[in-house]
Amino acid sequence: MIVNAILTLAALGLLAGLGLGFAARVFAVKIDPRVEEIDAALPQFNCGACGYAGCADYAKAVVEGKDPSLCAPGGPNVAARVAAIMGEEVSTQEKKVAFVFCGGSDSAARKKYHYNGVSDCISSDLVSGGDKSCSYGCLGLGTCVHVCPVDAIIIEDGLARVVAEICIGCRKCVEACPKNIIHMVPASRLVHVVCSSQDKGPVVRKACSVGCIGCRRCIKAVDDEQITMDGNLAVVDYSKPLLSREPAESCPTGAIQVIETEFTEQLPPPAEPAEQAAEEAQA
Amino acid sequence: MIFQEFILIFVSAVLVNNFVLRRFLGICPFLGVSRRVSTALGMSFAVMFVMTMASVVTWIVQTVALMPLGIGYLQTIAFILIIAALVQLVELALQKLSPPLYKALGIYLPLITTNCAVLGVAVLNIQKEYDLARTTIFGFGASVGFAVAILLFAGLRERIELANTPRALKGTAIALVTAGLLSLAFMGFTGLVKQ
Amino acid sequence: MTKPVHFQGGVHPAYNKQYTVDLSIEKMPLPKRFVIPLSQNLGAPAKCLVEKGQEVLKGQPLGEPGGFVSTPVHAPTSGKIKKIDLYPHPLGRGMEAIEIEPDSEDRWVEGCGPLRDFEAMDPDAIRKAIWDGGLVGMGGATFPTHVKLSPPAEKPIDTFILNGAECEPFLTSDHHLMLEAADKIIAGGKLMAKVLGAQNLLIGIEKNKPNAIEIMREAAGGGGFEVVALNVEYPQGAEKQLIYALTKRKVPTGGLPMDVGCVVQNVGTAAAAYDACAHGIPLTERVVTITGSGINKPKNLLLRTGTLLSDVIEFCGGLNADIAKVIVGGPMMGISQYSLDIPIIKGTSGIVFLKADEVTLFTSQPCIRCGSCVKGCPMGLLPTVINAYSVNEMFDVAEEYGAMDCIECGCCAFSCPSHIPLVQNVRRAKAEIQARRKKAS
Amino acid sequence: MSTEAKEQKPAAPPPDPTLLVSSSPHLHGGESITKIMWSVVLALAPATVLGMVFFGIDAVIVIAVTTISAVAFEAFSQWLRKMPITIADGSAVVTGLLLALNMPPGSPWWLCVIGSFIAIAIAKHLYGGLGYNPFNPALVARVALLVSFPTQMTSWAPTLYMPPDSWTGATPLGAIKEHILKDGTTGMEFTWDYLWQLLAGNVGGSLGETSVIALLIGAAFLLWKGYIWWQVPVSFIASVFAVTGIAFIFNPTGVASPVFHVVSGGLIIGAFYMATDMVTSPVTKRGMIIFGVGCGVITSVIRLWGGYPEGVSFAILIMNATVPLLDRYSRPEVFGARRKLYEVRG
Repeated sequence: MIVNAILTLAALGLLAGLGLGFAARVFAVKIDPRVEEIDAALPQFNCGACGYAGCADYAKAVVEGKDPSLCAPGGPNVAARVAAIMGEEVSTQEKKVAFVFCGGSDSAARKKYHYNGVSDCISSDLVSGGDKSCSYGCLGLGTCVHVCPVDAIIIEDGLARVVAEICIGCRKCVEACPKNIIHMVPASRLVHVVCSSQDKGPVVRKACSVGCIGCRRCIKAVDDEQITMDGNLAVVDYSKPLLSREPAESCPTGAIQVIETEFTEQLPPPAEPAEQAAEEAQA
Repeated sequence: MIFQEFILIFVSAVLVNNFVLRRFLGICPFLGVSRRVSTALGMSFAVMFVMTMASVVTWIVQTVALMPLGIGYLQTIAFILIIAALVQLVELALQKLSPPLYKALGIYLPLITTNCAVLGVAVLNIQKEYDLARTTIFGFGASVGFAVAILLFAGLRERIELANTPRALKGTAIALVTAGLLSLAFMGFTGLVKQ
Repeated sequence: MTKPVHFQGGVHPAYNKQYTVDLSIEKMPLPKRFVIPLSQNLGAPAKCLVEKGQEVLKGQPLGEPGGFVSTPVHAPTSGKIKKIDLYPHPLGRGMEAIEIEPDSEDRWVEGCGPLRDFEAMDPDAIRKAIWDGGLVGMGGATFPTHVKLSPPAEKPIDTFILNGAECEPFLTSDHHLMLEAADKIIAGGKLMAKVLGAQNLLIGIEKNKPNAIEIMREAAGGGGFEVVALNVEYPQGAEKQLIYALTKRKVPTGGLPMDVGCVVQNVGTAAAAYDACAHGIPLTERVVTITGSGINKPKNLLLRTGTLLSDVIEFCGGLNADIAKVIVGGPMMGISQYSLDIPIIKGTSGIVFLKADEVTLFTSQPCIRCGSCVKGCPMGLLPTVINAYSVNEMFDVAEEYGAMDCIECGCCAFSCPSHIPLVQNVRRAKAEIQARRKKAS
Repeated sequence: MSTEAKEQKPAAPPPDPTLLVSSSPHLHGGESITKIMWSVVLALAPATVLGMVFFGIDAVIVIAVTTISAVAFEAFSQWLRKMPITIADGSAVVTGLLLALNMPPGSPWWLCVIGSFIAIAIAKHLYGGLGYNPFNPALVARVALLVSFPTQMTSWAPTLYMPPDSWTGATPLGAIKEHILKDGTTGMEFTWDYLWQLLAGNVGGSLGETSVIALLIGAAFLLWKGYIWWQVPVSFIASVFAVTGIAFIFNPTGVASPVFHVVSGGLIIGAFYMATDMVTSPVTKRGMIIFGVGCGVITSVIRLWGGYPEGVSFAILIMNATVPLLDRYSRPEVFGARRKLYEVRG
């Protein structure tokens, strides 16, 4: 009885095994085990920042010889681990975060018309370039908020703001923004020109109270060309260190701002407003 | 009249006693791979193959080996073994022939092994004392029933995905509600085939 | 005798032509300044030929074509260039334009005016005269005319259609042009047909303009053009629908009318072609319907390109206090404006002023899948489905459902009981798909 | 930020924009959800009134309780989800009214409230409210009640105008089913009088499914307004007629005549008011015809061979589930489509 049972099952198992063994030959597919290892090392946000359709896809690409340090959310740690699996060395880069180069909140910039339609920046931009009077300004309808995989962007007073501490640097918002005013900046940078307008000074003034009017005062306030002019717009050169509140204090419209982050203590404390006003009055 | 009985067995397996919607077997792949109609279609074919083949092979093993040898108590083990082997076969074939489908089905492909619908068909065949022809038709009908259910469901889910569902219910939660309503609708076929 | 056929879909908006249908074309006195945008055609903008302070004569080129799919722009009057800068443009974005201060003498540049022997011109000469005249499609699309008149050799053209359908509500500019310049239109049409070598000449006019049909029939005489009375249905004047209604040929998706041996030109373009060939007069003037309840004195005006809308409004008795929307073009496909400082350009067929109580807001209530948009779509698309996938940013699926075939006629949003801005969402999908294609190639 | 500069030039208050800008088209045909929904209510009015006339105060209570509770649940659900409350658009009224017309006259009030809850809260608002529900809410409620409370949902009452001795306690379809179970024949003889009773609605059954004439008057109104299209009702009724007709030819004693099948039960209200529900029916014309045929075939199958005497509700629910697939595979041909229908051009 028992023998029968054992024999039957053994025979069945043998048959199945033989069949499968044969099938495995017919349908053989080669897979590199490293793909799964790398996939396991990646953070699984599937954000696409690396340019591939998700972590698994990127893992495959790395095995095929692509750069192992493309994972933005993972940062240097993940890059190092991935490189280790591939047996490579990798250089570490500073983390970059997205930043909105516009200060034109609803209270600072006016609207040029009543917009009626889809509540989405890209769609709104298709209708006469959006309702902000400044044609370079943030439309504040939150397309970036929508694409952000980690909810790092908030809309305040009609203006998008990236919370640097949460941002994983996936660049999705940079690509989504129809106004192209979101760019990547090194996470430790604090002083930014919050304007992207290439319009001339008077046009900017009319449109927005915190726009860069191209007065060049900030350039005079720094010593090493850390701020340069790009047409009518002052731009911070992020390749040079800038550890001073001077440019922000010198800006007449407030288009240069110091953004308080975890790195704030790198800067000297802000001057007392009263003192500042007195100084300016003297000058 | 035998032809009529075949039709009844088939209709019963597809509609009246639909394996998913009335017997609630095979819910795992039903929920797992019904996000897209295309993957649901692939799953349907995989399940159709496994179910029909499993019905036939298990029936043969049961009649040829287990019954004569008096080891019917090994039914479950033997059947699982056969189903597992068949699933492995499908998996190997898919990986070679249709990598995208293989990827889309993911973990649910090997899980057909534990798809209780497959084992359910095999066991029901024996319980109902069907002969080989009836077994084949019943197995095939059950798998068609599965395919109908999962395809309808996948279509519904594609639509629900675009809906303004409350956040708490998004995904599987609302899918389960939908499955319940679909099952409710299928209750209309009750009594269609008297068994 | 050509019998027009029905195209699928379509809607019947209230035509509202009563404001201007009985008013003949008026001229407007010379305004104090002109702003001539360099971009007045689909395709590349013109390249500026003049500089600040320069004196120009009427008809003198201010910009040369920036490529083959581009047209020159000309001075609408004689005067001095005051400034070259960014100015508001009907398309909604600031564009480079030339401001002219007229010297009120209206002196013509040499070579414009005297009648030439246009009947002896050969096709190349006609094509050149049309290009030099800066002609674009005057129905609103502003596609350069000479490009349409240069089909590749492997696509022979047998049918030339003049579009006098004017299916857009409110507008009567083409209607009145046909009433008052029928001979010019026929002559211009024959010139263009000659370039194409087309034998089958048709003019499509909607049945609601019986006087225009009659006058055009008279002008066409025995030979040449056949005037066909079209069903009154929007979008009867859309190129693909017009071709289908007249010839039963379907322009393939993603294709052009020349793929089915047809070329369509607006009647206004035909009149301009006559001027350009017979008199060497470039396109600097066109008939514009100023209409709607939001303007005090609606008119059909002969306006020079570059005339500012604010001047036109003044001439037409000013705006109603209740004004809510200013639309350049027809109300179904036109562009609503936020600035009244925009200039009239070559493609401006009308300006519609709507009062607040005539405007229906898009409120984007949920789609109830009523199917009105499907019924209304003249292209046989499922606007609601494309809309849903566009809103959910699944653009590849939207493309599968034919988003790129949308002609943006607005029938779907017009008939939507949920007031969903369907066209805007489809446009979004189209923009996104185009961007992806560009990226892929 | 320079405070001094700020004082110098205070942010000017933004001047009010005057013009409205939106995407084209700038005209609208004037249809609205509110108009459509209240038109449906209006179209149902004759049947509702006739139901009240035939079944008296019981009917009034059922209709009032169901409709009011449906509206209340709609408001409550929208309030819970912090959505704008849109009970004025009439969609909840339509659902409530349709459910009421699908209830037996004399249903207890609590049954009506449960039904409204299932229809509005579960079948509609779990999916996100109007426009998103894949199944017809009123039918989900009716079927759920039928399955859960079979006794209450099948205790029919006679109309006030029936001769007292003729009441058998069953709907015409139910009576036939019972008779067939007993001896295999329908036990029905055709008389013009009986047909007239069926058309007028002087028979047992749900409140609204009884009077064919009243329902058709409303349906004609909706067809004329363009709120329902002929495709679904015509294909639905025609396929019921065809299937039952064929069965009748083969077995004239055991199957009721196709005419009887068309005018009895919930077919008319189902075909014109429930299957045509915009949200849960296909958007394409071809899809609508397939949808209607499917409904008709399933209805006939259940009526002829199934356990339930009536299959309209089940049939429509099952076909509701096929709508996404129907929409997908019955797309109209794109104008000028090349041989490959949706060619992806690179």
